[in-house]
Formats: sequence, C-alpha cells, structure tokens
Amino acid sequence: MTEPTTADSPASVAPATISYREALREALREALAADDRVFIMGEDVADYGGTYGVTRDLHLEFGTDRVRNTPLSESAFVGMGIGAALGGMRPIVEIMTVNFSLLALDQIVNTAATFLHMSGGQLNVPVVIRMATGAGRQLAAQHSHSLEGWYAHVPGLRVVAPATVHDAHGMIGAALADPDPVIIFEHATLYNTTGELGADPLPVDLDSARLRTEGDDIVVITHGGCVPKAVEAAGVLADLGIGAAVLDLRSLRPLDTPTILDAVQRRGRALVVDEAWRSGALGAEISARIHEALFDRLRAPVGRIGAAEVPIPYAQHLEAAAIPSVADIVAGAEAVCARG
Amino acid sequence: MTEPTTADSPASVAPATISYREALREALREALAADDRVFIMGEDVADYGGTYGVTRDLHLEFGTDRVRNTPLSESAFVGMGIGAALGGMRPIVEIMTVNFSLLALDQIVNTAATFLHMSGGQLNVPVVIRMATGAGRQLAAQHSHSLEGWYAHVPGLRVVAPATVHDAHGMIGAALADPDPVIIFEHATLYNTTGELGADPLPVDLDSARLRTEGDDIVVITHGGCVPKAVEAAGVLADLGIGAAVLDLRSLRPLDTPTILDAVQRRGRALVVDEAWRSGALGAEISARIHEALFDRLRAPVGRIGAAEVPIPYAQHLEAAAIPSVADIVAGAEAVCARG
Amino acid sequence: MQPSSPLSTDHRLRLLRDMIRVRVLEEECAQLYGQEKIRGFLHLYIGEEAVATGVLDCLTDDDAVFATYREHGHALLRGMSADSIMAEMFGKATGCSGGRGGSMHLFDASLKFYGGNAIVGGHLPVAAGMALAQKHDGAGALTACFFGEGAMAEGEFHEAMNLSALWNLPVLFCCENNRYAMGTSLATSESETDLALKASAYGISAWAVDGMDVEATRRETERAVTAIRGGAGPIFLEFQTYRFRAHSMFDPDRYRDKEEIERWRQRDPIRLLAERLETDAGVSAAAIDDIRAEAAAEVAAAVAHADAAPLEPEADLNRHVYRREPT
Amino acid sequence: MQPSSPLSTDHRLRLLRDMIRVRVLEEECAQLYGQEKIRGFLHLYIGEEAVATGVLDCLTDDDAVFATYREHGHALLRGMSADSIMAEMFGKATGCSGGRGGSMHLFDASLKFYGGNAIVGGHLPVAAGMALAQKHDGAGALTACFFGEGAMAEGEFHEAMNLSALWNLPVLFCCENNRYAMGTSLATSESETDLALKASAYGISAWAVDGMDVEATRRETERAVTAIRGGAGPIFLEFQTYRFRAHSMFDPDRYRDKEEIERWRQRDPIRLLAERLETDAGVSAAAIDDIRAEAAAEVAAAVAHADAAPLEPEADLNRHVYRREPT
Ligand SMILES: Cc1ncc(C[n+]2csc(CCOP(=O)(O)OP(=O)(O)O)c2C)c(N)n1
Ligand SMILES: Cc1ncc(C[n+]2csc(CCOP(=O)(O)OP(=O)(O)O)c2C)c(N)n1
Ligand SMILES: [Mg+2]
Ligand SMILES: [Mg+2]
Repeated sequence: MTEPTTADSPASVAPATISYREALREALREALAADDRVFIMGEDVADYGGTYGVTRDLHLEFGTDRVRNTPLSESAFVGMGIGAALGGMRPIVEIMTVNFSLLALDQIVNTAATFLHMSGGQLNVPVVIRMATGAGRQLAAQHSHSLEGWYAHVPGLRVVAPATVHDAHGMIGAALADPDPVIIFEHATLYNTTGELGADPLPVDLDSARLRTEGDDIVVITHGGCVPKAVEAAGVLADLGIGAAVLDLRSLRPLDTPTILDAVQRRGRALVVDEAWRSGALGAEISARIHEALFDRLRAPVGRIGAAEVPIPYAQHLEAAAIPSVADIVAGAEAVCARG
Repeated sequence: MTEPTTADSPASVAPATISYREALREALREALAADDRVFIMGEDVADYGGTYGVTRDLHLEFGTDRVRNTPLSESAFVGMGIGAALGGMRPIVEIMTVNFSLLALDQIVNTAATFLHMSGGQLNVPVVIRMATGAGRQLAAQHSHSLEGWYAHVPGLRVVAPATVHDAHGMIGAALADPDPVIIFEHATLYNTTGELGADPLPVDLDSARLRTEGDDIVVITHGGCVPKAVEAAGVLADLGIGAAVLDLRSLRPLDTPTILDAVQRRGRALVVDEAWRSGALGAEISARIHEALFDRLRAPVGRIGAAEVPIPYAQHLEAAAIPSVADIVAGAEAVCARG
Repeated sequence: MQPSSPLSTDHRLRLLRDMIRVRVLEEECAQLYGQEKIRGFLHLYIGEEAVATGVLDCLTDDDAVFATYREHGHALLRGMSADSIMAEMFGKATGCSGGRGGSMHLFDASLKFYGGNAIVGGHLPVAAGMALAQKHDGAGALTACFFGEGAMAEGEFHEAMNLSALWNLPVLFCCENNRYAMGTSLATSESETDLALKASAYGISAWAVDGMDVEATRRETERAVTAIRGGAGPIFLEFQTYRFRAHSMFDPDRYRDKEEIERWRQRDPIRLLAERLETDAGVSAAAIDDIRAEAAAEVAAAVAHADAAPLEPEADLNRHVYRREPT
Repeated sequence: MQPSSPLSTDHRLRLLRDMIRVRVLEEECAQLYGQEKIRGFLHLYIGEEAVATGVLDCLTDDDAVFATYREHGHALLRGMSADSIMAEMFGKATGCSGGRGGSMHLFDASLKFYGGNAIVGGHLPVAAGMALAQKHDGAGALTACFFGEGAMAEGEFHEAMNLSALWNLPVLFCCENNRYAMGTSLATSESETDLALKASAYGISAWAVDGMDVEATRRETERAVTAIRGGAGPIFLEFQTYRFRAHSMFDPDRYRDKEEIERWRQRDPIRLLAERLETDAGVSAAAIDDIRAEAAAEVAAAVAHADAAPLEPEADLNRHVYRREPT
C-alpha cells in the first residue's frame, strides 16, 4: 500500500536516499494508514520517538491509541500483542533491545510459538515483534547481545533480519501480511545506514536469502549488522584476488537452505559470519547443514566467525575486538581459500 | 563431604542401587549438612517435595529456612539466588521445568553471566540452578522443551547435564564448589532410572565428557536424556555388526572439545544426538566443530539427529515421533557408516 | 414456598446441571487416568465448580475466555462437547486439537475459548491484549480470565493488572483462590493475603466472593460484568474456593490436613445448591438424580467416542506449526 | 541563630559537599561526552543528588548498595574514587572494571557497591537476595536498593517486593521518583500514581519523602534504617525528585515543557541546602565556593588520571568470564 506520491513526501523523490531508520518509519506509516487494525506498542514509541528514533512523530499523525506508549513491562506488552493479534488486530510490538526481550521470552516461546500447534491449527498469532540487536555502540553487556539465533531455534516463529533499507521497509509490510508471529531484528548499527528505496519499492518476501555481491571463489554467509562488513570485506578480498560473494540470509527461520547450498556448491568454499558468541550461534547450524549436504563438494571445511565468548565490554577497543570485524572476515575467507 | 556411613543410611550399603532422584537428594543432603551457607530455594521444594520429588523431606531435616519454598516468582527467586550468592551464601535454586526458566532468563543471562566480567573480575556468582528438561512424559508444549543449548551459548555460565546416578550425585557437590554460576539440567525421564553409587562415590568434575560404551566404528555424541537411548542403540548396533561408542558430553559449556575430537578421530565417523529442535541445537555446534577440526579425517559427514521442529505434542505417539528414539539413533548411525 | 433466590427455578436448575456435568466429567477423568487412558498432568476442578459455572453463565458468545490447565469445566460450560474434550485428553484426532494439547490445552476458536494455558500467570497479559482488541472493536465484548491465587505472585500478574487498569480494558480477572498453589499455601506465597485488597492497589474495583455458592458467583459476576460493559475498566473478583482433590494426579497431597478438606467438603457447591433447591423450590431428589444420570450418559458417550476415535496420523506431526507453511 | 536542623552544621556541610561533588563530577561528564571521551549511554543524576546523598549518609560499611545505570553519584558517595569512576567511563584499565562496564556498570566489591545495573528492575531481586544473606548472617546489615519509578511497572519489582515482605528481609527500597521513565510520565505508566500506597499493598511500611531536601531524605532514611535494623522487614521510600537533564545524552527531551523543568530547578537540592546554611547557620558563600573548588579539583584530577591511564590490553579481552578459568 504505497501512499500517493506527492512532492513533499520523502519517499516520493526517486531515487531518494533514506536511512534504514526512515525506511522502517515509512513502512510503519504506510501500514498504519492502510489498515485500521495495525497499531504500534512499546516503550517510548510516542513522544520520545522510540529509543532508536524509528517511530518518531508517528503518534502525531495516528494518535497515541495507535502508537501506544507502554510502561516498562516487556512481558505484558508482548503478551498483549499476542492477545490483540488473537483478537483480530495487527500489533507491531517494539522491544528496545534484544537483552530486554528475555523478559518477554516466555510469551514469545511458550505462547506465541505454541498456540497454533497446541490448538490443532485453530489459533494463529499474527503479531509482529521488532527489536534492536547487536553491539557496536559501546552499550556494554546488558544492551549489546545478539540473540537472534535463539529465536531462530523456535518452531512456530518466523525470524527475519533486514540488512538493507529496502528490506527494512519491505519486511514490515510482509510481516504484517503474514499469519504467524514474525520477529524482526534490526541491528543497532544499521539505523543510520542509507540506501535508495524508490517511489515504488518492490515487495519483499520473508523467506529467501539474497546475494549482495558476486564472486566465484567463496561465499560469505551472514545477516544483519555483519552484512555491510562482509560487503566491505569482499571489496578488500577482490583486491587480494579473491572473489567473495556475500549471501545475506535475510530470513533466519526458516533458513533458505536451497539458496545457501546452491551458493556454496558453486564455489566449493564458504565462510559463515555471525555476531553472536561463536559457540552455539546460528552460524553453527549453517555450517553443519552445509557440511551435511555438500561434504564431498567442499574444497575446504566451512569457516566460521563469531563473537568472542565474553559479555560484550564497554571500552571501544575491547568491544571492537569482541565482535567480527572486516579484517576478521578477510582473514577468515583467506584461510578457507588457503585450505583448498 | 560424605557423611559417615551408618547401617541405616541408604547410600551406605554398597553397591546399593539407587535412583537418579535419590542420588540428587542424597547429594543435596550432604551439601546441606556440610556447609551452613548452602540452602535450597524453589517452588514447592518443602512439603510438596519438589515437582519431581527430588527434595522430598529435606525440609524436615534442615528446616524451611534452608529448604525454602518460594511463591510462583521465577525471576525473583533466581535473582535472589544470585544476590544471596553475592552475599556469601551457596544457594541451590530449583526451577520446576526448563520452560518456566524463560521467566528467569533475564536474571541468568543479563546478571549472573555478566557480573564477573562487567565488574572487571570483582564479583563472581556462585549460584547453582537445577531444572528439569525434556519431553517423554506427555506434558505437551509448555512443559517439555529442551533448551539447554541456549544456556550453553552463554559465556559466564557453566552448564552440565548429568545422565547417570553417579553424575547426578557428584555434580551437585562439584557445582557448589565452583565459584561461577552452574546450571544443572536433569532430564525428566531420568529421575526414575537407577544405578550404583557406592559408599564412597568418586568425585566428579564439571568439565569433561566421558565414554559410556566402547565401539570402533562410530561415536554417538549426546547428553542427558538421550544417553540411555544411545546406549540402548549401541547394543542394537552391535548386533548389526557396528561398533558404536557413546560419548556422554556431561558438560555442555564448556564443551570438552579435545575428548570429542579424539573420539571422532579414532573412528572417523560421528553421530550427534540432541533432543532439542534440530535447527540451532547444541548438536549443530558439535557437528560444526568436528567438521572444522577433522574435515580430512572424516570418512563421512557427521550425522545429526534432533527433535522434529514442532512444539512437543501431548499424544503419546506424536510425542514419541517428535523426539529422537532408539530406532532413530540406530538408523542415523547406520546411515553414517553406509556413507564411508 | 418463598422465592428466596432472584433466579428462576429453571435457571437455578441449569446452574446445578452445569456443575454436575463438570463434576461427573472429572470424576470419570480421574478413573481414566488410573486406566492410563489420560496421561500427562491432569488437574481436577472438583470442589471449585461454582466459580466457572457462575462466571460463564454471565457471558455472551462474543466475550472471550482464558483459563488455566485446570480448565475442563470451563471448556465444557463454554460449549465444547464432552466428546471433543475427552478425545483431546485421550490424545485422539477428534479432540479439539487433534491430541496435540491434551488436558492442559483445550481450545475452541469458534467459542472464543483461548485455552488451557499452563504457564502460571502467562495468559493474563494475553487476555489483556484480547480485551484491548475488544475495546478497539467497540462492540461491548469483554474477556474473562481465570487464574489461581498462586499466579498473583508472578510478575506477569502485576504487569497485566497495571496495563489493564491504565488502559481501562474490559477484562474480568477471576481469581480462583483455592488456597494452595500445588503445595504452597496462600500465607506462604503472598505477603498480603487479602487478595481483593491487593488487586485494588492497581486502582481498580475488586472484591471477594463466596466461591462455593454458585448463586453468589453468578450474582457478583453479573454485577462486575455490567460495570465492565458500562466502561468501568477491569474488575478483579476473588472467588474463595477449594479443591477437594490433589493438585494433579502426581500430587501425594501431603501439605494439608484431612480435616481442612472435610470442612470445605461440607460446603460442596453442588450439595449446597441441591439442598436449597429441594428446600426452597421444592425440587425433588429424583429430579436431581435425573440430572446426574443425564450427565453420566453424556460422559459415557464421550468416553465411548474417545475410545473409538482414531489417532492423528504420525505423518501429520509437522502440521500446524505455521499457518503459512514454509516454502 | 537558632539551630533549625537537628544536624550539626558540620554534618550539613558534609551533605552539601557530597551533593556538590556529585554535581561537579556529572557536569564534567556531560562535557566529556561532548568530547567523545565518554561514550555509550550516559545518564546524569543532576537534580536528584539529595536522594543518594541522604540515603548513603545513613548506611554503614557493612550494608550493601545496589543502584541503576544512573549511579555515578551513588558510586562516588559510597566511597569509590573519582579516578576509578572516571577511568571506567573512559574505558581505561584503571577503571573499577578495567573499562568493561562503563558508565552504567560501576562496581566496587570492597565497598559492597553492587552496580550499576542496566536492566530496569532486574537488580531488585538480586538486592533482595543479598538481604536474605544478610539476614542469615545475623550481623544486622541491610541492603539499600535504588531504582526509578519506571521500574515499578516491571514484574520483577512485584516479585521482589512480595518476597522481601514475605520473608521480612532487611531491604530499603529507594524509589527515585523523578516523574519520567525516559519519555514516559508517571501517569502514563502506573495506574496508581501514589507509589507509597502501591508499595504498601505488599503489607510493608512505605512513605513519600521530599527528594529535593537532603535533610529530609537523610531524616526519613534514618527512620527507615532504624526500623529495618530493628527487624521491621523491608521498607519502601518514595523520594520525589526530578532530573534536570535529559534521560541520557541521546534524549532530545521532547516530552516535557521547559516551565516544568524550571519549576523544579527552583528547588535545586544544592541551592536549597546552601541557602539554608547561609541563613540559619551563617555559612558564608565563600565557604561554599571553597567546597565547589575542592570538588572541581577532585574531578579535574580524575579527568587527568583517566586521560593518562592505559587501555586494558586487548589480549585480556577474555579474562573475567569465569573465576575458575575453563581448562
Ligand atoms: C510459570 C510456572 N511456574 C510453575 C509452574 C508449575 N505449576 C503448575 S500449577 C502450579 C500452582 C498454581 O497454583 P494456582 O495459581 O493457585 O492455581 P491452582 O493450581 O491452585 O488452580 C505450579 C507451581 C507452572 N506451570 N508455570
Ligand atoms: C528491562 C528494560 N527495559 C527497558 C530499558 C530501557 N530503559 C533504560 S532506562 C529506562 C527508563 C527507566 O525509568 P526509571 O525507572 O524511572 O528510572 P530513571 O531513568 O528515571 O532514573 C528505560 C525504559 C531497560 N534498560 N531495561
Ligand atoms: Mg490455587
Ligand atoms: Mg524515572
């Protein structure tokens, strides 16, 4: 539902460059305008504009019933999103940061993800839950973790991680159109990134991975906040004579296994990059799937980069050392290529 | 701290056969008797005896201050365990079932696991948290999940899964002696299993994996409730002419990677069995590690068995179909051996 | 005879029948558990029937209902067939959820019966969210949410109460205070044991009701429901009741004494109403026996149905995880 | 001059100095944030100093203290050196946590200062657990736990209050009611805005205190602490205060009007006490200027220290994840 283009609408000036934050906001605005059942709910989404500024001023346009500030009550307002969805509405719940989502995990895992199955297909839960994830802003161990792999472990949930302006915009609408609970992870360092959206952005799906760069030697498989780093690393690798394709997973559950395997098979080499702690991250699943399916086609074992196994520290140099860097990705890809 | 053996103490008649439940209870009793700082806290641990009967009657011996019933407040009583540990006590917190631990996950992940690091090494948190996990008792989707892989993802936590009477007993004491938070997962189907403990059980460590059966062709790597199934499967496989060793991980974080890799390297074949949903389970991490380290030594890609990707259903036949069975393990091992 | 109740004799008989249907159903469940036809956790409502009976009698089809794992009675009285309930407990394909839910997870979307929730306190926010949708809808529907007094110690209770009050949502919080949460007595679980007082700290109306007297539960619910429909926002009712049986079939029930149970049995809600009907409405014992026989027949038919019903095919295990199946 | 305060002039001067030290430290932090020497989230306490100052003045070394991410003042007054605090905010090796914690996570085990907690409400249960240990210990120590009024909507508040009351634990719950949780005003976050009333629903003593008057915060805390040490169990104090600055350095502060801020600035706790000291104790303006200068020198030295301090070596990134390092 694109609004009629007018000269003063920022999205109308094609190809306009807008930020990831604005792309989300624009999609939220379109959704609120198009469907009376849609509403936004979360801490400080109204006057304050959301902790990362995503929902700024939407309450002026749609009122505070539809852009609804909640008290500090993560479990209750996520649960209420589930209930409102069961009641026919299309709630978009914002959780400020993935660490706080632990307070609401009971609702998401024990209720949102189970209701359809436990009710024998009677009760689907069309709730959309957005949250910021990841490190890189020196917010330390209680605000910087990457737990999207946990969510991606849970049957009944759909989990996506838009890495581009286009996906940030399109996934909001796609998530709202989906009959099942959708969790959207927005990496905190992406909000200020920019891109072109165009006047009539193509619709996006929630299920497929997409190549962000081409390259014949290795595929770097990643998502979210690591996508720009991987793309940058691909540039460096090109200069070193290594053609690195970057595959943006986009959907973390379900994983687009056919596309992943196809990309690896063509190159015989893969590197998985994930900002979560290495042990038990989603990257492990991807590595395992590739080895299982393509054992005989691989020229080298799949490489894997994750965060250091420490609570994310505050100090800039320690934080930077804890999470995957462009240099880490370059070195990781080189190592895989050196193997075979 | 073993109590003096007397004729009427059940643990004194060596080699007495006791249940996993009793072994836990005996270890708790020993710990309460040995150290005044130790106390047990959780829902219905006193009169009711604990939902799985582990703590039964300990309150009669040690009083309700030391075997302390809590209200339904998972987050608070886990948080209080952390606080009491910081204050010099040695709390053993019981959470009835892993699904309910989601209500306390904030405390465990955001506080217990981070405090030592965030405080630059000042504040360790010697809390022990026990909980039941897993399916097999027809308790359906809100009481049957296997989330120990989530906990094993978190730096700062130690995670163990005793699968034998001996480990059930010994890990309580070892966990209490540890200066860091230790999470103990007790698979709900193990409580009634029995074994010999002996009058003077050897101390156990929290860090090492252990072979439960020998076999030259393949190693089946698993933990907790799947260990007895794997051992049974090894028997079936032996009849089929396949020598299957069963490696019980025991420690889920840290993983005993040297032992795992050594066991795989000797045989060139491995099967990972995990009761959690296949995608993103701890089994994926183990598979990835093996492929990374032993790519050239493997005769076949590592096999992997997990639960079906559904909320665990109530009906007996559906529940059984959802989780790994002895037949699944046998078939999985045969498939790996058939590959190479 | 003086009409000592504002309800017609027919209405009172209906309430009696409701309670008896629940009682008979559950007594059979206990038997079936012994025979291992019902498995897992089974939580009986025996003794507490006046609560669900009185409350549900005041609701319309448009209202929504959330209950706990102790919900067979609520499901039945909301309109689910005994066949569907029993088959679900047997884990059969004709159960409301094809056997995926079992005793703790009965659902019926067409009746707006939202479970069957087994995370204590977890359904309170969900119920509040349903009420938010109802308020948005503006058609005057409300949500009745049942929970035990044990749930009040959970953070989710607190958050749901505050948000419901803050946003003036049409929720009826029905606290089934049966004095115990498993083996934990109220006094060892709440620092303030006057639960209505506690609830009123959220700035809402809250009062206690004799939960063994179905005419009282009905009357007070009616009062509350009228106020909620009039825009009063959430109301909390504490129904003082008691479970005659153990918490679940696993519970050795070692935490309370037999006399206490006996004392409460004296106020068995079915006997209470039956005696009144005999005394002040001249209903004969035979008429009541007929009700019991009818209920027994209904339950016997349900057992026969459940026994004969097929199992969900194992091949369908993976169904109903997503409404939009992954590609 | 009449002694209008029960405190000695020296004592009052000490309280004034405490508040000024905090104020000066934080004003410098704001500058340093602009210079990008302090990064991440920085939450200033400016305007609220009377609360921590009055409360901490009543504690002994054996007591334990828990605070939020708005805790620089609490850390300083509990006895942490400005050097250690500043170096931590600079992310340096000589910071209390070697730069791993930053502004939101100041800790000092030797001072029983347990953070620096940035999950709103998350430290309340932990503080209650500390109090449980203190009670077990029997030496009469207590735990003071600071939190904002916004935290009261969290389930963890509810659970911690109930358990503390139920078990009669020696905790002083210090609610720093500055009227806003980020941009959310009290009236839009709590259905019952009388917070002491709300807390008293847990069956404990609770009252409101003028949080801008350090003599009041000290006096009322003394009263509460005496009661707690006497075995009264937990007490809840609502300190009515205000933050003069935005929530954090990221906050555009668009949710409240300038007049409201101005009105509260009239009751600046430092000015309030300074004026009183001038009026009723004859303390000269020059004496107060000296205090300010001293504080400025302390902070300047801390900045110099932090600037010069080394970074924690990157090789030490993996330290302090386990006390017993994995083998
Ligand atoms: C979050 C959570 N914790 C613990 C349990 C285990 N449990 C099931 S019922 C119950 C007691 C609940 O008591 P109450 O709320 O009073 O309801 P009642 O069973 O008395 O009807 C407990 C502790 C659970 N299901 N969920
Ligand atoms: C559980 C959780 N949810 C949300 C946040 C984000 N957040 C940080 S401070 C804050 C406001 C807290 O307000 P209050 O408790 O009144 O304390 P104040 O900041 O006013 O001192 C919020 C929403 C958080 N840190 N933790
Ligand atoms: Mg109860
Ligand atoms: Mg505040």
